[in-house]
Amino acid sequence: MRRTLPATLAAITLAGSLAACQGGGDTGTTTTAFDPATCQGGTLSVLNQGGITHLDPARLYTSGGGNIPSLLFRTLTTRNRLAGEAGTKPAPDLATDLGTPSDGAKTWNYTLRDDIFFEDGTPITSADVKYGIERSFAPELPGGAPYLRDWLVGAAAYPGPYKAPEGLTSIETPDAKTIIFKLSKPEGDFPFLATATQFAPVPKAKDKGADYEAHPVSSGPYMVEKYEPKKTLTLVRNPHWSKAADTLRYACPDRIEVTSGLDAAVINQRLTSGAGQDANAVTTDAVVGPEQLAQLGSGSELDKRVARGEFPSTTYLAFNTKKAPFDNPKVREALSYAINRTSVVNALGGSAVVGPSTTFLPPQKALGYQPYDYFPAGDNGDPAKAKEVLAAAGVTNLTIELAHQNDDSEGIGPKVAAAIQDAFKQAGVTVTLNAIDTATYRDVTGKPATQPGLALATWGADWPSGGPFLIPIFDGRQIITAGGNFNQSQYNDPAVNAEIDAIQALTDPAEAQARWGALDAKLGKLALVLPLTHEKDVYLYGKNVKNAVPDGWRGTYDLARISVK
Amino acid sequence: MTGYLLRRVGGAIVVLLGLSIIVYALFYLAPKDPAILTCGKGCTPDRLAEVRAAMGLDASPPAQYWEFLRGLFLGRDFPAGPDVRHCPAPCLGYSFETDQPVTKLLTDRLPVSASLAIGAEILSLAVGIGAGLLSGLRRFRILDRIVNGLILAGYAVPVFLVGLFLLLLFCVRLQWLPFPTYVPFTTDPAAWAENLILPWIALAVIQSAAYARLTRAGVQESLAEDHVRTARAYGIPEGRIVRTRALRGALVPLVTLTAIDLAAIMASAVLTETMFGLPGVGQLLVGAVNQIDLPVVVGVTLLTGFLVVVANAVADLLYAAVDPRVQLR
Amino acid sequence: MTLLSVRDLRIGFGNTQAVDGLSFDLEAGGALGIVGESGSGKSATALALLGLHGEARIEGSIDFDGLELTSASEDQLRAIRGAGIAMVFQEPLTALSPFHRVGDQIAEVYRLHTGATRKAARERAVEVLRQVHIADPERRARAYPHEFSGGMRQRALIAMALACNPRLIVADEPTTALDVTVQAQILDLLDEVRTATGAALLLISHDLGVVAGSTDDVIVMRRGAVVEAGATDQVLVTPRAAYTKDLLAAVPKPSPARVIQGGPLLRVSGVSKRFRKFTAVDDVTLDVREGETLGIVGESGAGKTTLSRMMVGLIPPDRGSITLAGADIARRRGRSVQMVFQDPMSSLNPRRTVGESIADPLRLLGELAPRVTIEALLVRVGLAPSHYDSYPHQLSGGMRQRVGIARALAPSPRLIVCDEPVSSLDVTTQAQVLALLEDIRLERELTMVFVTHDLAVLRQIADRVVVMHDGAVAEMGDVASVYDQPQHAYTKELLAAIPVADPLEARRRRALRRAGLDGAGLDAEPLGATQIE
Amino acid sequence: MTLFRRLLDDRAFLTGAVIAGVMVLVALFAPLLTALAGQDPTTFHPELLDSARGGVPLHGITADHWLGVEPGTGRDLFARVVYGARVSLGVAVSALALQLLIGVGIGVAAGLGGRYTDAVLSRLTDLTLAFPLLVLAIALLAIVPQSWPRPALLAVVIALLGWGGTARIARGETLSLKTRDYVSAARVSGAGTLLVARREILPGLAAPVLTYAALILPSNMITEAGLSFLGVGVRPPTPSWGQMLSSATTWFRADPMYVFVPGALLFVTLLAFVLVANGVRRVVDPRQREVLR
Repeated sequence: MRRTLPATLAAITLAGSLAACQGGGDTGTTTTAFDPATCQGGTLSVLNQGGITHLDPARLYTSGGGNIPSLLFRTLTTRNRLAGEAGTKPAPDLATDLGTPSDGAKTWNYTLRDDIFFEDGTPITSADVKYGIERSFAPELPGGAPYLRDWLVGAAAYPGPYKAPEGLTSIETPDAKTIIFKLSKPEGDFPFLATATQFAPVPKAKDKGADYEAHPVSSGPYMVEKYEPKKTLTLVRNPHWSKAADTLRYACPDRIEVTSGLDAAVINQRLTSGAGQDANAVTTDAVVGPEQLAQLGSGSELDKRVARGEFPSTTYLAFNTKKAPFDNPKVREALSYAINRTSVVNALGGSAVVGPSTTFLPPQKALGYQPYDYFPAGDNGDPAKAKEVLAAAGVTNLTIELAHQNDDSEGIGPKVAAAIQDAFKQAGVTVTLNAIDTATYRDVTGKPATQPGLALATWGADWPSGGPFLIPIFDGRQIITAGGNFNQSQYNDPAVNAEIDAIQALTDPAEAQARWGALDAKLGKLALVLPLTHEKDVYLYGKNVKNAVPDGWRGTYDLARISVK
Repeated sequence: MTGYLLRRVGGAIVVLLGLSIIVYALFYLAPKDPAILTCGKGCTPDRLAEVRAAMGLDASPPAQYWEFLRGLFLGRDFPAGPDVRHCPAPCLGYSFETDQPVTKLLTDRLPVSASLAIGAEILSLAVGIGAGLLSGLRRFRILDRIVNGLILAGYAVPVFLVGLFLLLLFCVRLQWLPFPTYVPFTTDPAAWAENLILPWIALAVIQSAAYARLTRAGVQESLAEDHVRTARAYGIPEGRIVRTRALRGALVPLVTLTAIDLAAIMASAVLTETMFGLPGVGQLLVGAVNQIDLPVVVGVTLLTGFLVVVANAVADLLYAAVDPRVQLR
Repeated sequence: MTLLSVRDLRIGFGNTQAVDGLSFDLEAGGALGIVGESGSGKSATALALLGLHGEARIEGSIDFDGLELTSASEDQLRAIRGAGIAMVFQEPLTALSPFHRVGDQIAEVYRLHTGATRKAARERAVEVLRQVHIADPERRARAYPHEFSGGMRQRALIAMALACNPRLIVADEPTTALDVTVQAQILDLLDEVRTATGAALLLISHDLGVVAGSTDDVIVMRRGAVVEAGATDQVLVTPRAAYTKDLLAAVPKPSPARVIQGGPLLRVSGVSKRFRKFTAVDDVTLDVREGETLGIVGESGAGKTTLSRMMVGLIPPDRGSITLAGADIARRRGRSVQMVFQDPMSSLNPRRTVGESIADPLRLLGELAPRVTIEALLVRVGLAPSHYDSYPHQLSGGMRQRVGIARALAPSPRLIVCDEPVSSLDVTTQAQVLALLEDIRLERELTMVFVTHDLAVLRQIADRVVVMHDGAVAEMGDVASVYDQPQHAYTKELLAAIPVADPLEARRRRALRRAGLDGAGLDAEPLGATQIE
Repeated sequence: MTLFRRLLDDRAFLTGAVIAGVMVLVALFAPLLTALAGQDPTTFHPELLDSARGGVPLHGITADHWLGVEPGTGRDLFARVVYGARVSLGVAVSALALQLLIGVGIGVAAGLGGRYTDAVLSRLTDLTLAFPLLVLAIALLAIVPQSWPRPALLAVVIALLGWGGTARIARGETLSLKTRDYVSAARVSGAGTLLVARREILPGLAAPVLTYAALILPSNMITEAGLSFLGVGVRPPTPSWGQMLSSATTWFRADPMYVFVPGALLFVTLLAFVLVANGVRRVVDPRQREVLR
């Protein structure tokens, strides 16, 4: 059966900070003349809000290997750890290159490097990579991204190596250095997917199933010394990792200590004052709060300790176009005029950390962003125009219900809902709020049978490309009635579906970007969704921290390159 | 005494079983599926069914409860990859969220809650008994008034308000103390105390009010009793009367209350733990409830119940110890 | 030699004058009784002697062995307390600290005043316990007060009083809370101790019978003032003051015997009742005859209250049957049987008017506007019709008991069970209420069951007597035969213990008791402790 | 009425009563008051916020906004605390009413019932008393559907878990009243259990239960505020003091006013009710033991 292509957003509750798929930095501080050769030493502290709930590569849902996991796990490819545009591209990691496609991008062939070892000195083989991928299919190890089940031939029904030890036939390992993937359709984005932790090697002899994550076998520069879920993770150097074999990870600190479960305000306070070990501290998930924002931009000392990045994500209102009154395009347009994006921005933390969006694609070139604003609402909405549109359409006394999560942890909770309620009230539209438990929110909104007419939603890129951003939301063949549906507008236009297929067959990224952008602009005219904001990230780091450069993929600085010497 | 203990234990088992049944029932009545969370984003119905089966959620609720009970007394095996993993009795299962044994989660959290509870109790008792005694003896009118006011204020402030105020004052304005993070006593006793002092004070502000009230009432009541009059009539000095008789009388309700409060803080200082970011049992529960982490919720509830039951028994024993008139049967 | 000399003592609390000009002398080794009803100021006097009057204002002079106590320093007073003047209080249940062992409490006092070693003090405690006839004093010294019976506790208090060889023992209502047989024992003990140690005794009581046999001189007080004072023999035999005469007259006297012809109205056959492990009533069989007054007498724990409540159907018996005119009592509640209760405080709902309380049974019987009937009833029991709208707290104890009688009469019952109806009233009020009951009984030809611990009261009012002991009937018969020729040993003991106001008779009875009993039957019954379940 | 006069002589009680009365009036006339201020509790004012600094208010107290505006939304603080009083008091009072109903019902039933009825009901009461209310409330509130009306739900949950104290007092009082002779007298006269409960027991319960009730009212307010503070109680945009304090914790460095306003109001109101309760207790039942916690 066909599967959806879900993407993720920052710090979803399950994978916590490990799913640090923040990215797409375009600015960032310019630290000149950083020499990776002399950066060694010291202990880096990571102060985080979200706890690490899983450390098993099969169970992590991360983009580009995640921030902390990529210190432990090398994958076939990984994100190119650079600022800006360059950082949105994949780079070879365990493999010698980004992979060789054949059969119209339905077969991908990788060759492993020669100088790669597990933390116990055992050489890493293609069988280890294959086994790692197979594990992620086991129902005992849920949580990983679902792409592989969808893309690999015959994988949808594969129950994992514990029940089916014979393994997946669509992954071939003719020798210890070669691994070949057979896909069911062309996937030009395969090198992006190969950055996921499911592509990390797992030695079968060391696999303890659900208990493996207590001490996952490292292939990266660090290995686990101590791990307590949701509390602490201490990493020390892996003696069998060599810098020569891994040019992307600088691995400067000798030791990395992650503390999680802290309050965001406390983290920022500690980073600001930087007492003791806090001078060597960073955070990967606590965006600055108003107190620090007040000090920024005034030439204070804190200005020098700020990293700014942008992770491609959009918060939007999803219309169910199969339900009245949202089947009426004029109603959707009127609401698009009425929206007060400043209120929404403020509800989410102010203009420093989110920006208003009139497009569905966030403003990253890698995704193919093209600006448009078909229903200009200005900063504070245009209720008069909205009323006018409604009146012209003969709609009066409009009362609608808005579904939202019951807490603000994912930014689509009561705060934003209240802001939207107020904005629509100015246009004479009465909004009643329908809070749905955060834990079941996606289940309710993901089944067309239970999907509300209007729901707050958010979408982030699993990798920086237009495809994973637009396909799940607008491809009519992705409407899944059994659950897990993300095409909430339930929009199905054969022409659009055909265009998606055409872009996916393209091999030139630049050409693909332009076509994705054009498609977004075309869909925007239909007001199928009401884009609200996109994410901007402002992170502080400690006084001693050097080379805190946000990469273009996830919008946060890369721990593998930070130095506290 | 033996009969008393036997009945106590029997009663405790009934209470705990009842509690676990209620929690199970509530969670299966609630329209929520923990497998959805575990399965993660973009989970298909097929995959969801597999995950649900792997979590043992496909069986009927009574069957699941039966398995849970068996695990509690006999231990239990869980399928988990290449081998089964054995969870020895008393097995509370594995957390849906982090896959850790619930017993380990509880034993990890308990020291935090115990540190909070014990420190807060000691502080509350010292302040409460002192204030209550001073005002109960009515040596200084003005003091009586002040204590009275404090008692009322202690009644009227919610713990999070005290906590907020303390944080604002000591961590933000004065910067005398760090923002509390839990440091185990065994790691660094000084840091342990330094980080816990604010939560202790916050709890003590409220708790000591109750103790002061109780001490004052107990002292005043004891002093009005006939046997105190007898002691006075036989020339026993007032100080000695207060020490050996009045305080003794006030102690009786106080010790029972202390035992119960200790358990209550350990089990349910949710607000204090949230306010000060302490990873205690209360926080564990709040997180587990939000994540529909049934094994953890059941585990915490049982632990809470266990603590309360034990505290009540201890209170009775203490009661019998401080008051010779009381016999346990 | 005068040991204690009180001159013109005045004690005031706020606006009330508790004691108003009291003077007396007490010789060393002498015994003085102070008698008065509640509120006469006798307890305030006792406390003032030790400087324990608290907030009260005190004027006049108290001279104890050459020391002026009203102006003595706290240290001087503390030295006197226990060592010079020792107090024995009314409530043995609460007068000892529940947290400390009896021996330790006595030893503490002894050490405090003599500076003796711990060991010597412990030995002294055992010695005085032995002196007050506590069996096995070494073991008992290690017991807690709650492990003692009421009588033993009072003995322990007397032992404590003896510990430091005081010159004066003040006993403030020392027997009020005790059963009549125990009361006799304690009074005998006080008398014995006085002779043995040479300490003077100041005995305070509301009961003329208590002071009659134990004192040389007596003072009768009323509302803080002395009514009459003099030698006990003279005051109690030939009183001069009208109030003393009233007091003496109020002491119940035997009444002439009546002949009862009625058949059995209420039949109690083979009735038992247990409360947990305690058997309250054990296989009791008796009849109440139509028109008679049946007295039930016994000490606390004898089961008389349980029996009386079963008689009106409030408590179902475990075994046996109770029938009224042939029908089970449980089905006859309301119309045929009524009850008058002991405590006038608790027998009326404090939140309802007197009239409303009386109206209830009438309403239940279908009378919709009972006000007129009730007002007539109120007048009959000696109250005013306007009392219909009074609340119980606005009435005195005697008036409340009259309301209780009116309520019992309201549904025109055939049988009234009175459970200790006068025992919480002052002597004078007691006499009035008894007279009222007797009048009404005659007037309405009622059958009556009268439950009491007071043999004297019963002799005045009852036709037949049932003596209960440990839940069973010890003896049953006509008043005259039971009182004059008691058959059962327990009945004899009870009769010998009745306090009498005649000093000569009191002394004669004491001599009898000394000869016959001498310390027998003093051992403690085990008492229940608070139980936690 | 001497009781009344004694209450009027109690200065602390009077102060408390006046403040509590004012708060009740404020809650009752919230729409009127906010209309007077020309504001309402839900209108956003993004123009009054500094969006670049996270949304802190640009101004403090102004002529339009008597207590300033809420950071992040710009909603009028005065209007929100006034409406918050409605929720806080409303939830506390309705929970109290339910608690009294359940508690007195169960307590009297246990007191008058047979040995087994009493045993079962008393154990049940002990259970609800022994178990930490907050923990159970969190669990309960988390599993009920989010669409149910929260304030009503809060009142029900607080009441369902908090009737134990009332029941215990009612039972103890009933047991003691039951042995009073006037109850026996009524029964001798043929009154049934229901009649005895209504005529003889319930009037006697009024004083101790109401004295206790006066203290559970502030305690209910604290519970409501605590639950809302934890995020399982009242949700925005419905204002409640606890929920406002909850959002204020992230602002308490950047905008202390936002903490101060609901915090001070909550404290003063609670104190007022405690003073009232204390006064009532002292007057109605001076010898009642201080079992109230």
